Amino acid sequence: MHEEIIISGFGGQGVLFAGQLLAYAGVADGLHVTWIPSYGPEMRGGTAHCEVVISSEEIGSPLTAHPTAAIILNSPSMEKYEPLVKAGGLLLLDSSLVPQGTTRHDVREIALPAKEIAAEFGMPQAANMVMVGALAAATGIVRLETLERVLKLKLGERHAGSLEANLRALRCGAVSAKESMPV
Amino acid sequence: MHEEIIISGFGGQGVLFAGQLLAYAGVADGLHVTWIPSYGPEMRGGTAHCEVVISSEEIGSPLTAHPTAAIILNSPSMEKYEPLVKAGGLLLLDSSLVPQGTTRHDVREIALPAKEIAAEFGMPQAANMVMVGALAAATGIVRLETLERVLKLKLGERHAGSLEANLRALRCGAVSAKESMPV
Amino acid sequence: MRGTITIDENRCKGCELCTAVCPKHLIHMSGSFSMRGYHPAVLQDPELACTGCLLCSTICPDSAITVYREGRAK
Amino acid sequence: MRGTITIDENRCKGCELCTAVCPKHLIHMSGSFSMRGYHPAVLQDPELACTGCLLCSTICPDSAITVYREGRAK
Amino acid sequence: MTVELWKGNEAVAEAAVRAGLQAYFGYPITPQTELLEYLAKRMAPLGRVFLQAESELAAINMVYGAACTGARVMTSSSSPGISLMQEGISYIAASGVPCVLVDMMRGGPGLGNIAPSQADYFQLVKGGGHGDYHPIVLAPASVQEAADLTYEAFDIAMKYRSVVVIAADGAIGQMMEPVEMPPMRDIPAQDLGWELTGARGRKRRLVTSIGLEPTELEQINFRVQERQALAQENEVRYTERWTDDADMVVVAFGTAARVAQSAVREAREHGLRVGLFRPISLWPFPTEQLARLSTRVKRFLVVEMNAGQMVEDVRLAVGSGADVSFFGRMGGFVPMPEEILERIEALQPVAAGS
Amino acid sequence: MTVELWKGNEAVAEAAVRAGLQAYFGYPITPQTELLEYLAKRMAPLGRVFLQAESELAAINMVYGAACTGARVMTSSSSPGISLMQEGISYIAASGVPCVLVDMMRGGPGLGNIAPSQADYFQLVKGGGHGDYHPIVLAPASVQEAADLTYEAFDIAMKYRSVVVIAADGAIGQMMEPVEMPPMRDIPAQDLGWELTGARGRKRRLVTSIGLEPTELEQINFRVQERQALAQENEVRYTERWTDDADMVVVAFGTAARVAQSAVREAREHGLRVGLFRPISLWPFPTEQLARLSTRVKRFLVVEMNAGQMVEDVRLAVGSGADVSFFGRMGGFVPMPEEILERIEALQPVAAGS
Amino acid sequence: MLTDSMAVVWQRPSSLTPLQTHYCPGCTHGVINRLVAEVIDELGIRENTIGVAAVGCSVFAYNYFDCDFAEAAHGRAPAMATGVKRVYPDRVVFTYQGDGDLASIGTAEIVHAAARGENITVIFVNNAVYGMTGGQMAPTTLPGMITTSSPLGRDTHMTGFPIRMSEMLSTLDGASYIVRRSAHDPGNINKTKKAIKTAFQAQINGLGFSMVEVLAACPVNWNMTPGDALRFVEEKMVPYYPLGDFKVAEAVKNMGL
Amino acid sequence: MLTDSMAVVWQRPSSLTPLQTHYCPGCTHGVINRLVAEVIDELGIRENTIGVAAVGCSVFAYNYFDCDFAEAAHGRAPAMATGVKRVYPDRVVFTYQGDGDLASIGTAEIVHAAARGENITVIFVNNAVYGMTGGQMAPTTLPGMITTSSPLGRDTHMTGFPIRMSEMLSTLDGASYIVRRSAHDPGNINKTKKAIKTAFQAQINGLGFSMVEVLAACPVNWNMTPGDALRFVEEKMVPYYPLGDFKVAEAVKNMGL
Ligand SMILES: Cc1ncc(C[n+]2csc(CCOP(=O)(O)OP(=O)(O)O)c2C)c(N)n1
Ligand SMILES: Cc1ncc(C[n+]2csc(CCOP(=O)(O)OP(=O)(O)O)c2C)c(N)n1
Ligand code: SF4
Ligand code: SF4
Ligand code: SF4
Ligand code: SF4
Repeated sequence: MHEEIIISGFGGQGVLFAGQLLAYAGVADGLHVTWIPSYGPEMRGGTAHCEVVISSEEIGSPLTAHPTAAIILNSPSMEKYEPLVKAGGLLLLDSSLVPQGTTRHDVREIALPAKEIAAEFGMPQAANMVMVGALAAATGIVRLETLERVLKLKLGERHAGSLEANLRALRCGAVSAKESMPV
Repeated sequence: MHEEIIISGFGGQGVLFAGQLLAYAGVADGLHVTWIPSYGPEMRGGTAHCEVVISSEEIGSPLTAHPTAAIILNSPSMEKYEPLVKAGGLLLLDSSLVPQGTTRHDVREIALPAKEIAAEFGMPQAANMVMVGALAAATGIVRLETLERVLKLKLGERHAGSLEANLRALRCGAVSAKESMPV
Repeated sequence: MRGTITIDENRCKGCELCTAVCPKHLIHMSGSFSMRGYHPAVLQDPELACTGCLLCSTICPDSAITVYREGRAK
Repeated sequence: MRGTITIDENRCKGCELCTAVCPKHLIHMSGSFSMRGYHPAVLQDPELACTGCLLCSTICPDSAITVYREGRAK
Repeated sequence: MTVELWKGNEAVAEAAVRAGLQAYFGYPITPQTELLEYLAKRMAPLGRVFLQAESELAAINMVYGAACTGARVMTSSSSPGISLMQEGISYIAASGVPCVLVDMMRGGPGLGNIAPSQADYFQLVKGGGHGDYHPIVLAPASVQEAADLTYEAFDIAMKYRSVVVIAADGAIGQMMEPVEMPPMRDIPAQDLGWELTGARGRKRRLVTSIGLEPTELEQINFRVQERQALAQENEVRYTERWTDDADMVVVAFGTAARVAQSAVREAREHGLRVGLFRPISLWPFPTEQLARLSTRVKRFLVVEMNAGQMVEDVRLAVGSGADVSFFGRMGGFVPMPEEILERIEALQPVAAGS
Repeated sequence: MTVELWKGNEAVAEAAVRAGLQAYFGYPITPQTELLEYLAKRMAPLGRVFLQAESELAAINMVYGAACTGARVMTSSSSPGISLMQEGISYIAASGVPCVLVDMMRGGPGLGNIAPSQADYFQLVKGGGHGDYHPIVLAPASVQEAADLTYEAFDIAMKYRSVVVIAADGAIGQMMEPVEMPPMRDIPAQDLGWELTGARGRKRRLVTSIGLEPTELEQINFRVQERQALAQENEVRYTERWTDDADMVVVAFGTAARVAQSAVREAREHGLRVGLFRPISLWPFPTEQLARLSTRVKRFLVVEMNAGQMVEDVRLAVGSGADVSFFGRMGGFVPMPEEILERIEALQPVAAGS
Repeated sequence: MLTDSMAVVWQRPSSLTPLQTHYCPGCTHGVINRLVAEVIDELGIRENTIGVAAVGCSVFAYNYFDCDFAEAAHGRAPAMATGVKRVYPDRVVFTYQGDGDLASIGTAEIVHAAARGENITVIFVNNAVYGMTGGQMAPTTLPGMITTSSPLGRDTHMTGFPIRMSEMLSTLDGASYIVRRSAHDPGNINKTKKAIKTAFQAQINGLGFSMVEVLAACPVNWNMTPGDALRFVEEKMVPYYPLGDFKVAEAVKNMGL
Repeated sequence: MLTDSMAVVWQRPSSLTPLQTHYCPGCTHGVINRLVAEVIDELGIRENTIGVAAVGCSVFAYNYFDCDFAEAAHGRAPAMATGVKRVYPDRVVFTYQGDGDLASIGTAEIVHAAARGENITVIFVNNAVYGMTGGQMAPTTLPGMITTSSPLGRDTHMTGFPIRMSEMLSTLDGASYIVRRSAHDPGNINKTKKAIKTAFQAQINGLGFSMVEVLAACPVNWNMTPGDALRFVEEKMVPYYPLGDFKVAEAVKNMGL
């Protein structure tokens, strides 16, 4: 098992936290993980991204030129990362924010209106969780239960209020991803 | 022909100039020469010294641990350099300032009351020239004529007034050295 | 004096500073994203109240605003 | 007040500053060299004029001067 | 013991705190800044010293001062900041006071960029300052190892009265990995015999790097050389993997070694008899170990994130009997496993079975 | 042409002036100070720039600024001052602007002393600053050669858009030797295509060392590497003496080489077949030339005024097929010919006749 | 509504390149960059000017000005500018530096450029933090101000007091024009521009070292909206860093600008 | 004539080691070294004091004081002292620096030590030249003064004006005691000593950064007799560098020394 995941969007969309959640879940599932954010003046442009590697083997580079999966939360990110995803890899789009679909035929695309889905629970910021849930379901790299457990742990103390909505977003993402997958 | 000469005394005794004169004469006589002064905070202590190497061969180190000749212009210098002179080497003392003679039997000692000699020409500061003249005579490393020519050149412009006394000091040193040498 | 402004949507970073300095409150933020991910400022001046006073262009950190005035060539 | 000084010949560097500050002109430079090559200062006070005023010891850069006074233990 | 995700910079900082760090002086620079920021939070509540210096130059000289007292002190920076510290490092080395220095290397030369790099190898390992000295240089390849080496670094610095450098890079500083943090240590006060504390009831002490007379300065140098010789005996660290039957070995350190390991693993899967040798101590360099290996292995590929620096030490170690190739990326690129694999395959046509 | 006695520091200064030096920035430090003092007198009457900077750090950055204009610029210092310049040198190297740097090395590490030393070899040759770069390093062994190399240094710096270092030491800086000064040159103004002059009638230009994206910075590095490769092809300098029939060769540079020559001459007189190889360019190092020599000669003795720095490059050059010994003095000692002779004799029992 | 009878009264100065800046939304660097460009335009010196960019958020300023530029090492811009200016005394040379750059690591270089009366112009942008590296404490950070390296607020007991660079540098005889302005509202922005123009003119007239300190906002690292950030400048920074002319040499006064 | 009834009223302070100094004849460093030693004696802090020597003629001061000492890199003594003091806030830490060291290469470190209100004492010996390296121009060299690097006299047009460090540093809120004294005659030497004592006492009381600038002579590099050199201090230096108290914090005044 080995996934190299890029999560990319604007600042404020919870990109970094989504990646950390995946990484924590990976650890909890007994896997090797690395997480690395964009850093330094790159942040300036208003974009944010991070790379997460989860693997059953020791991990080499925490950076990836060709992700096996990408969570794309805005159009500039789509432009940048669509061509980079590995053949056979997964493109996960928030279709509320990224209207254009992929033109590639060698990748799996799952487009979910994540922001809208999350908005249904009154928490559009939880769109990142929708995507994480979807990624987990689509790749199986970490278990949904683990994600939920870790999310409780991480949000537990300070953000208990938003926990329920985030959990629902996670689950909803997982379900939607499964639905949109060719069986 | 190869001489490694140390000249050492207090600041103000013309130690550095004496060395340069020898070096210039060496060049004029077609020899290889190096001249190097004591430098930096060492100067502080009020002492000054320089090392001159004159040789018919290319010169290795401009510094010498065991000079073949030493011109000694004060007592501290005597203490420091007397033991270092090479066996068979030459110790040239200004006996007006360095009362003690050498206790070594493996070096040639020439002790001249250089300051007094120079004072006779009304120029006690020319003691350094007495010593240089003596060294030239005793070692033959440079010719007296060359020294005189070079001295004229160097003093010529600015210090014409003192030239005559310095020339006499040179010559007098040479004569005295010859006299004091075992024939 | 009558004036108006144009705002370069590609330069505007949506900082909202111009909205605050406009004495006539003519500048508002767009609801939609620009290509660079900002909500750009737009002039809403139905009554042609803009005087071309230069306050917005002066405060704009991105030189996104060009200011025009009636009859007064620069 | 009667006083006197001693000058440590081995410390004195012959700078002559003490000679200039002594209000009684009691300090003079020796004609001979010290071991370190300086002409050291010496007190010449035949009339016991020194008051132990501390001026010489204050200006001396080498703390070469010790000052004494009559009857006054430190 | 619990495993937590730690960011490299913060893991190093926390490990230092647990190792008894008493004073930290630093200056912000990407990609090291979180280290400073973490300690800004962490030190004061423990009653320990945190101070942001006016520059790296000031920071290293504050470290120098604090180190003179025998305290456990540290500074951290990234490449350009390390260049500014070279004079200070030379002074510290000459004076024989211990300290720990972290370099989260970034792309150079010049202002360069903030991406990961290994191009400070020469400056750190050969001694980028004037005079004869080598800091002890330890290069972690993971966040866990960065924490562990930092934890040890203070004792090593004390033991050899040396500068110990943690030589990592932007990737290790910035990434999160699971870490088992070593426990908090209590550092008992001890009389080291040389530290400045005020000359109460003893003869005054002096920390200096001057030897005006060559004989004195030679003595200072002899002491430095002696301590270094001792470190060379005791502090060589490295790991080997798949080298037993290898007929070709990849040599790499730090982040480059992680990537190399992926490549070597894959090569193995392709049936190639390739091994990996990872120096952890860049100084003292595992010269003997590589030399021993080279009696058997005749092909080496050195992979670095620079134009070829450690490769010189590898060549010195294995001698001209073995063939040493180099692959490097400059400019802040972390090489990709595929690139390395390609080089391996180009150099290593012998499959395991054949 | 007349031969005059020149002090090394002043000879270097005068040679620079004659080579067209337009601007000098420096800071006093023994044993280099006379160079600065000489130019303080010499430059102003010629209408050229002399400025004493507030520090070596400022000096190298003034040099950086002046070099951006395409002017012929120089600074000089001695070991601790050179350490302070490392960041600046790295920036200059990355930006590809030419300049000349003189290092009159003194005893280190730390404040050390002011006696002659060669312990900055690593810092100068390997690149004491961060990132991948090598200055071109030229090591004179006499005052004449110091003047000659300085005279040439400016053209070399321009040609390779590189930092050129004159690597000498306190002995060469302080001593007087006979020198035939090269003639005064007129430097015609020329358009170099990159220098900053104000964007009159042309597109604006930029001198920078940034490449925020690794691809950009890699390009910068490729350019640096290309220029270096060119210098490696063209700028290797060395002298050989008595190597034709030698079965042992002493390798030394600068002042150490002078002393070694005395020792080798004496060894020859004793009938020993010893030669002398003197690298003049320390970077690019005469690697091939030594390698060629090592096909014949199997014993080398490297003599340096340090703990053993160039010896690594000699070992890299001659490979493990030859036996390389080292003799060095630290702390500001210039070795004596007798000491070297002793080592030669210990290593070289074969007399010429036998 | 733009009609045919309307004419442009303000547009991007031509000394700015068309590039979009990388500054955060609402960052005052954009304003101050522009003011410098306007002054260069108005003085007609674009082709005679060489800029020196410092390390900080404004590092890429060299991409925004349409004139020759060099990029300095962190803090060393005044030294680099000195190198340029000494070779070309008739070019207009300016540095553009942040407060971390100028008031912290580059203290020695700015003090000595001023003391030498180096005939350069310094634009000093004081936003009370290190912007580029993510908002650490600067020597100019206000007492009590929270930054990433003073998480409990700047503790003057441990870290001392902010440096008022203009006041400090104006003690130097070599400095000819040293003023502090602020960029927190249009009126002050206009005053800032006037000061920048005076500073450049002083250089052109050969009058020696000139510096304009501009109080500025770093909304991102202050964790404020751009609007709040400008209010912070006005309400907190100006009281600590009084606006005014700290040194105006007679010769500068006599320029009659 | 020394008689039995006489007692010592002044002798070498016991905080000076018996070593002979390497200073030139008539060098004021000797006087100022001694004053510091006297103050250390009088305050009884020898065993609690850690000195930091700077690079300059006073570099070997560490051999002359009978207390713990560290030797700093050129200009960095205040940073080094900061390191020592932060670890040992209850030790008395002082630096002893020349004007090349403090006002030139070490400008950033002294400014920031003062700005931080670092609780150390700085003895700043201003002799208007670089002594150690043979008399080059310092930032403190008087206009027109001939030095080995300003052979025609300091040209203010090319090299600017002397820096008055005390005045400059006293603009910093962190500094608590900054005064200038002179060592050119016994009266001024006594005042200097008093100031040094106040500075140390301020540190002992935890009041922050204190500095005593002492105008001094370098007869050798000025090419004067020691006597003439002191007259030069009085007649030329004092007018340019006025003696006085530039910053005396309330708390220092209240020490009532
Ligand atoms: C020698 C060195 N040290 C540190 C850095 C990291 N660094 C880059 S910009 C900066 C400070 C920026 O702050 P400031 O000067 O206030 O400018 P701003 O970004 O706020 O505009 C620092 C510390 C560097 N590039 N070089
Ligand atoms: C980095 C560095 N640069 C230069 C020097 C050389 N140097 C030694 S002392 C000194 C200046 C001394 O002048 P000052 O501080 O005024 O003290 P003084 O000797 O006059 O008492 C210099 C430049 C050095 N040791 N280190
Ligand atoms: S103590 Fe006073 S009177 Fe006595 S010698 Fe000294 S200066 Fe003169
Ligand atoms: S002041 Fe001191 S050193 Fe100078 S002459 Fe007098 S006793 Fe000697
Ligand atoms: S970090 Fe601050 S100073 Fe930098 S661009 Fe953003 S707002 Fe401006
Ligand atoms: S050179 Fe000057 S400062 Fe140095 S010891 Fe001599 S007189 Fe004193």
